[in-house]
Amino acid sequence: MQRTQEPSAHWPVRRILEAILFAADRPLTIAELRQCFDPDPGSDIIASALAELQREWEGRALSLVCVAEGWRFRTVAEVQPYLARLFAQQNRHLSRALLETLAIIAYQGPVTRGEISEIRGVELSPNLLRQLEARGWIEIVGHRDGPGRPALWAITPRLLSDLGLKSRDELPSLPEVAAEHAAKIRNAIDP
Amino acid sequence: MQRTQEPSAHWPVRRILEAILFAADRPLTIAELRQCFDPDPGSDIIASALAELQREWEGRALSLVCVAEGWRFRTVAEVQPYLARLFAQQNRHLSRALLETLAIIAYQGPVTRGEISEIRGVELSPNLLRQLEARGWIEIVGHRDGPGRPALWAITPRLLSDLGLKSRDELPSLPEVAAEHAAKIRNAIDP
Amino acid sequence: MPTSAVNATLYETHHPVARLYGAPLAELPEDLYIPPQVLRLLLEAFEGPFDLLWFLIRKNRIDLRDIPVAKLTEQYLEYVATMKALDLDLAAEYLAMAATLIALKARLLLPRAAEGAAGEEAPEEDPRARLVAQLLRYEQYRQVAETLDRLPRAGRDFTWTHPVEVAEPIAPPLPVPTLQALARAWWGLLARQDERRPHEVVEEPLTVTVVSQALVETLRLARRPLTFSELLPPSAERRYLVTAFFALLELTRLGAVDLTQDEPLAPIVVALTESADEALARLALEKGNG
Repeated sequence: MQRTQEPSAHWPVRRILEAILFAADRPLTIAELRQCFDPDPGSDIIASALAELQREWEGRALSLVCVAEGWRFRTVAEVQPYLARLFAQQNRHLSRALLETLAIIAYQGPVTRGEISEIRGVELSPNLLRQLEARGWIEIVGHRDGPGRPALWAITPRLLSDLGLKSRDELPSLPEVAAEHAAKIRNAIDP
Repeated sequence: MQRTQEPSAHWPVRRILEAILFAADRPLTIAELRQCFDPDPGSDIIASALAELQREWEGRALSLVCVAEGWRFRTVAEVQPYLARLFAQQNRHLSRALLETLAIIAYQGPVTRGEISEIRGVELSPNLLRQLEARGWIEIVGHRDGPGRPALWAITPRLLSDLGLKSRDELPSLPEVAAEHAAKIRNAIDP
Repeated sequence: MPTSAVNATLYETHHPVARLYGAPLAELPEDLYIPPQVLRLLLEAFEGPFDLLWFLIRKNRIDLRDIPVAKLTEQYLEYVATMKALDLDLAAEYLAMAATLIALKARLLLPRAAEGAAGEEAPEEDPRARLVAQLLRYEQYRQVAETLDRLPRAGRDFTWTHPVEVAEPIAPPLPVPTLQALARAWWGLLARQDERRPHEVVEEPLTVTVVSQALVETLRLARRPLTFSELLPPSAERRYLVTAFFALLELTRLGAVDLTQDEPLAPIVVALTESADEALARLALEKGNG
């Protein structure tokens, strides 16, 4: 970290909070936001900066809201039609990251996000789990004991029914994959 | 989608673009942004609204940038220490093996694993290519004819975006080592 | 005494070979005792023979003209000996480079007249030219890799904003994957685990028994003998190939398949025998069911 310069001098606290909230992958509490600063400015400064920021964003297409888990930005209802058209454009196919994550949860679940990252060898974006959750394919079924008590993810009956399966036991095991491999070779041989 | 009211009346285009860009999970091109509107406002309107938005955000802790994959908001460098205090940042340091491999793929690609090994003088671990692939920085773009039909690797627009670049042309140029050192090495190994 | 030779020369350079507690090791005082673990760290930091050679060339940069190939070779061999003494997992490439350097050195001991007498020798035969070209090309990428590392990078120097919450959730229109695609993703992950460090992931599905069944099935569906490479496509995952290779040996041993080769180096042809099913049943009994 070569850049040690603290921008507090250049920016009011709310500008930094704004950047932190947009960069974060989850809502943040005042306690968490305090942790970002050194020295700790205290709750009052953070709370009043959040209130100013909230006023600043009033009447725009995004608003700063305080939900049970903390503070986050959210789009306002009126931009919904634009976003629906945005989401309709993407995800024509499942990305490899999505497919692998789903496969890990299906075959190895319940698993934590950390375990999925470890199996895939890369840090898993929480957004990816959110997408699968929003699709109704995975859910939190408990928490692993230990530091942070990470959530345990498992597949839902909805995924099984979307795949046309009655139970997890019907997930294909290797011989079927091998059979598919066999079919590919057969196709290559007799065109 | 019960709300059909289009907010264009309430908000200038740049306000809606701002919400779309903050809600998207990837950079968006002007073409993708156009498709969020109905009727299509055309490229010029979008491009000039983006330029206004970019100016509006200037000097703040977030900035709107246009990189290889499209338009996206990012934090400015000075915010990084604040984020580092709250979020564990993994893999911030890239190994030399990884960087050298990436450099060879960027400047020499598409290349095979064997060709990378030859340039580096050591056998390249397939796991290293998978790490780069898992980050979305490289991809297989074809296969070299010949025994085993080895995969050809190339860099992705995602890599360029993550380096803040718009295109391959913006990559730093390959240094001219030859002229400077050829004679020296020749002398070193041939008295 | 290769170790002390390394100690004495290592810190003359400003090229930081490794970092200890964030400080470049090359800047440590010369007389500092180097614990073997640190030396190990240092030597492990070389990215291969080219990197080590460049280190030596750069280290002796005061007057490159004074360094004969003999000296470079000796220093290189000292480092390689130290790596061996420290029981480092020495890549074969280091030894190959040692052999190349020794060959170069030996060549220099031969009378030069021989070269002159031949008049115009084919210049492409010169191994020195090849080594120089390889070293230069490697150095180019080593340097540009450093430059790339200095570019501001997402995740280290800045952060992309994370998608904000959408007022009313819009279910992303993710298409339902096929069962095969899902199973193949899992299979690929298992194969990948194998190449990485040991992991607790259960890997039992890919056994010789299971793969033997798949091979027999493939041959049966093909309705004709297949060549080795048709049966084991080189593009398949390495773990599968290795298992399939053993499976093929087992199948041959049990008489389920016949392997034939018309002449040396011709494709090996794999044909199913009549007793394939019987052999498979025996294999399942012997190995237990996969």
